[in-house]
Parts: sequence; C-alpha cells; structure tokens
Amino acid sequence: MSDAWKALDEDAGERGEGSREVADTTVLGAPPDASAGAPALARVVEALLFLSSDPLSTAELADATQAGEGAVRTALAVLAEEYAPGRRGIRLRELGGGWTLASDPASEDAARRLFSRPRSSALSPAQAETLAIVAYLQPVSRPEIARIRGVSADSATATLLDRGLIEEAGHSQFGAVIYRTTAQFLKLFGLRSLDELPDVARWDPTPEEQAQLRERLLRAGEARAGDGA
Amino acid sequence: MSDAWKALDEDAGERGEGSREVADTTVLGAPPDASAGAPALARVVEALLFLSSDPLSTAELADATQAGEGAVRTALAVLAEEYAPGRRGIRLRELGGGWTLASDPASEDAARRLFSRPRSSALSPAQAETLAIVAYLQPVSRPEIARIRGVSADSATATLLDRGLIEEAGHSQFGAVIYRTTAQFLKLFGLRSLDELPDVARWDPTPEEQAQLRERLLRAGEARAGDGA
Amino acid sequence: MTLAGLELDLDVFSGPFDLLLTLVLREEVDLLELSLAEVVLAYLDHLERRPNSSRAAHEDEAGRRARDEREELDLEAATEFIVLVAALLELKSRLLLGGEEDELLDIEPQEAAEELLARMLDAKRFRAAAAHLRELLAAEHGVRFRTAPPPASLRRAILHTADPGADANQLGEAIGRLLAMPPTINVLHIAVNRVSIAERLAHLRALLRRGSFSFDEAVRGADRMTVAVTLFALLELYKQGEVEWKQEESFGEIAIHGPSRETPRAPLALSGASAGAVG
Repeated sequence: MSDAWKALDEDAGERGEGSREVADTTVLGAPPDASAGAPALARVVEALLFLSSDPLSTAELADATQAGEGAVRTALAVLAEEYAPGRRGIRLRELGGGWTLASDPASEDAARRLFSRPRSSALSPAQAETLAIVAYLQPVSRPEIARIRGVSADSATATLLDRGLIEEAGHSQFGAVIYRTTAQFLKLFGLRSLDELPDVARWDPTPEEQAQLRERLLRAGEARAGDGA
Repeated sequence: MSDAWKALDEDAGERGEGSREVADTTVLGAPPDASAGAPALARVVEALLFLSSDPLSTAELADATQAGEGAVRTALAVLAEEYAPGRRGIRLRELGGGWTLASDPASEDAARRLFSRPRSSALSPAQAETLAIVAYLQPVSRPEIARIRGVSADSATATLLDRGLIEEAGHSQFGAVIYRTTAQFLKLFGLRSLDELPDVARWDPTPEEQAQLRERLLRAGEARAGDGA
Repeated sequence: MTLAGLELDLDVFSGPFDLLLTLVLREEVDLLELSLAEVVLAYLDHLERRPNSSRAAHEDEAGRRARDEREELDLEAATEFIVLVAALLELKSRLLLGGEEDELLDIEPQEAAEELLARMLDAKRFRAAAAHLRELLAAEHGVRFRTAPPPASLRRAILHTADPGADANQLGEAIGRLLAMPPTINVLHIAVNRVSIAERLAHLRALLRRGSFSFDEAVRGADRMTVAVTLFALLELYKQGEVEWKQEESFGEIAIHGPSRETPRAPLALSGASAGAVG
C-alpha cells in the first residue's frame, strides 16, 4: 500500500509538478522521502476532507494548505488511488464541484444497525429535562427552556439536536429559536404520536393544581432561580 | 460480504484471544503486495468509525457488524497499523471508552485556515481548577467546588457545561446540582478512561513540607505581641 | 513587613494582629463583634504608610535603595494575611448562620490550624491537577474530530429501522421534577430584608399585564435593595425580550412597556435609572 503511494508520489514528480512538490514539503516541514506513508500534502488534504462535512474544491484545499492547485490535484490523485472502491471503508468522491470523503455503501447495513439503536449513553438528567420540556410544551423557545430549568440549556439542546431528537421550528416573535420534537423522537420512544406521551399526573407532586402545565413549570423554574440567587 | 465476515468471525473464534497477533498476519493482515486493500470487516469498521461522531466501543462495533469481538479487535489492529502516526492525515485513537478517528495534528495549520477558528480555546485557570475538582471528586456539587476553590465557581461551571466537558448528574440530597465529567472530556483530553488520570496524591506536599506548613499556621495563631515591629 | 507589625485600633480590640488572632481562636475576643472590614482596612493603611513613615532623613542613597527593596510588598506575608482573614471570615459566617456545624465553632488553635492546613492542601492538590489537565489538553493541540452528521440517505434508512428503545416515562419523571416547587427556606434568623429576583420578576410581569408603567411606579416606597433587585429583574426581562423601555432624558422617568416589533431596543442609561429611582 505504501508502495503504491510512493509510486504515485514519484510519478507526480516526473509529471512536472516537481517544483511545487518541493515547495509543499518545505512549507509543511515533512521529510522529502515520506517512505512510511502518504506524502505530506496528501496527508493534510486527507485530514481536511475528513474534517469537513461539505465537499471542498481544489481551490479551497490549495488555499488552506498554501500549496498550488496542481500539487493539490496530485495529492487528490494519490488519495483517489488509496480510496479506490473496494479498498477501504471510506471512499473519495467528487461531488458538487468539490471533493468529499464518504462511507462505502457496503457498510450501510452495519451503519443502520449502529445508529438505529438507542445510543449506549442514556440521556443525562439535563438532556432528559430539556427533551421533556420540548416534548410536552412544543413549540417552545430556548429562553423558556432556560427559565424552566433555571440554568442555560445550550449544551443539552445541542446534544438533542445532534441526536436528531429535537429540531428547530422557526423563531419566536422576539427572535428566539423555537424547538419541537422530531419523527425520530417518536420512533425512538415508541410513540405513534405526541398524544401518547405519558400523562404527567403520575409524577405530579401537587396534583390539585389546576393551572396549565406551561405556566406551572415556569413558576417553579422561577422559584428555583430566585432561590439560588 | 456477510460470508467473508462470517469466515473471519469463525476464524477469530477458533483462535481465541491469545493468538491475536497471529490472527492479524495470517487471517486479516494485508498480503505482501498490499494491492487488495483492507479486509472486509476492517473496511466496515473503518466506515462506522468514520460515520460516528462519538467513540465506538468494541462491543458496539461487534453488535453493528454482527461479528465477534475478537474479530473486531483484529480489524481494529489492522486499522491501527494503517493509521499509525505519520502515515496518514487521519489517526485511529482509543479515547473515552471507545475507538474514534481524529485528524493528525500536522494538519492543524491548514485546518485552522479552512475552518477559520481554532479547534478549542485553552482553559482558564479557574475553569481548569473546577474541571479538575469535578474530574477527581465526581459526582460533586457546586457548593463543594466553591468550598475547595475558596471562591464561587458559577461562571467556570457554566463555561464547562457549555463546552460539554461536564454535565449535570442529578441533585444532592440538599437540592444542589451535582456534576460529573462527560465522554467529551475524555475525548478532548486524550484519555481512554478516568482511570488514566494520575492519583491526585501525587501532587501532595512531602510530609516535611506539610509539617512546616502546619508549624507556620500554628505560629501565626499563637504569636504574641512584641515578636516583631 | 511581617504581620506582627500590623497594629490595630478597633472598637473591640487594640493591639497587634497576631494577638487578635490568638484571642479570637481562644474565644477571648468575640468574633461577632469584630469588624473584619476594619481589620482589612487597617492592613491596607499599614501597607501604604510604612515606606514613607519609616524612611529616615539621614539615610544615604545605598541604604535607601536597600530599604526600598526590602519594603516591596512581601507576597508571603500578604498571602498569609489573606488566608488568615479568610479563615476568620468563614468562622464568623458560621457563627452568624449557626446550624449543624455548631460543634466546629469551639475549635482550638490547633484544630483551626489543622483545618486551614487541610484546606490549603486541597487547594494545592487541585491546582496541580488543573495544571496537569491543561498539559493534557495542550498535548492534544491540533487533534480534531469529525462532527458531520450521517449522510441523508443513511439517516432515512436509520429512521426506518430505529428501535423504540427509549422509555417515555423518563420524560414524565423529568417534568415531575421540574414541577416540584423548591422548599421554602426559613430565613427568619437572618435580619436582612431579603428580596428575591423571582419575586421582583413576578411583580414586573404583573404590572406588565396591566399595560405600560414607569420604573418609579414599580419601586414606589421600596428600599434601596428592592430598587436594585427590581432593576436587575427588569434587565433580565429585557434580555428575555419581554419588555422594552424608553427614557427621554438622563435621570428622567423610565417608561416600561411590553415588546412591540416596531420599536427598536434602546439602551438604558443605568445611572439615570438608579438615581432617579432611589432619589
């Protein structure tokens, strides 16, 4: 495998990209003979493609690596060979005017098994509280969530968004992001619709209260905040 | 492909864990000419690691690939060699209780140019101290943190929560929020598990230093007029 | 500049700081009657006074320079002072609050020293651990992780087969936790008038429901603390986008009303607000 890379590297040199290749290695500080693996520029391009969620154009890659576009194309050719179909679990693809890494379709069954399972990490208390507020009060704004919880919910909200359990549903009249739960949420919690959310009365510490759920949650949240202040 | 996995699995099963190294070379190891690419299971594992933003444990990988854990470990060994430091722009790391792919630090300059922001800012002394207290004493309540630090830890705690390094872990019997570190903390600090944190006693002063300190404190308490001035 | 040189002239005590400390630890001076703020002020005076008052007229240049060097703030003594005053403050706050830790109040100098020592060791440990964590983080410099979501096609596939493994009851439980009102804390033993932000928030929201009002109306007849807390609550409402306000001139009346999308947010002249309200 490393032989293939090296061959390409040499090949690129012979093709007349030699001067750029030298410049690349100088800039990036890698020894000219990267016998153990990919040439330095190809490694950096690989890392950038790995990190980026969007396709990257040759020009963007050249900008970021401060190498010439020719050198970047050579590096991409090295990577294309490395990630040729059937060789790796990852493929290099040219999409929408740019390059991107994508998982090999052969892994789809395994990926589905992995991601369709509830993640091993259960919801943290902060996440469960945030999700519950969104589920029962939706649509609900971020400031409201913070008021009910008494602390910022940014991190919990980000995780829930990341896990696809909640999503943005526009903005409130004051410009705050508002949230609702997703179809994924219903699926993971085994609910056919939001009507099937369990009745809160079972866990209600003061069931005789007649006021609306939202109003009561806000009141309790404010009481806690005032208490802590 | 499932046939290939099955074959691998059986093979790994037969050999057992003791002969993992042998298994690497004879069963899964790249053939001398390396033209064929990584074996099927290693390719699928690679794709799953690529897709998942959280580290994946051997068990999770085995579940998703429907292979044995032994076979998964062998596949990971193949990948570890492929992604050995200096060979690629991507590295395979064991972090936060699982395996994950990460960029090689050599690409940081280019990544910073591309994403136009540093990967993460360093911790302030107050944040680092608060994080250390949570990491070693978890689960630990906010008042406890403040008591040890001698000053309020509210703003440091909020920042650490926001950066996802700590999370709420319920409430103490007196109603104070208690905190613990997250998997993200392990991941960002390059730790496989909390066990990798050195024993905090390692930084204790020597018994002589402690005796001196005690002496000074007592003297300060009992010093009489006329000593100085 | 040692702490022994710090002479105090306070209401309840006159003499060197060291002696005061001893007397407090032996409960011969009542900590409750001692103004620690006065002690701190005396120490600051002490620091400021020393170099000038002690400089003799006949000193030669070399002698003066040597003296100046010696008289630079002695960090060790300053640290010691801070640690000791902090310990006194904690003792005093325990005395004031009373409660379950009463038994800790009868501590001997020996015990006080031990407790201080334990605290200093803890602080030292975790400062060192913090330094270690910062080193770990620095060693990971340049390591980045991929955060891209799975491709859309895979996401659809995942949704299709997702296991209903999560328990919806945990959401009900979470709501139950959030519905619980915090226990009312008995604050009768604290003489200070307590005003809570929650209370002032409720007050402002109640006024808001009736329409617009002025800040003066909102704090009519209130004491300074209440005025301050009300202003804080008002800022909180503004931050949440629940109110808007207008002040025509400095120290003028602050008109407060609910949000209207047409009116742009105007910055509040804080000095005017507090002066107008308190005066």
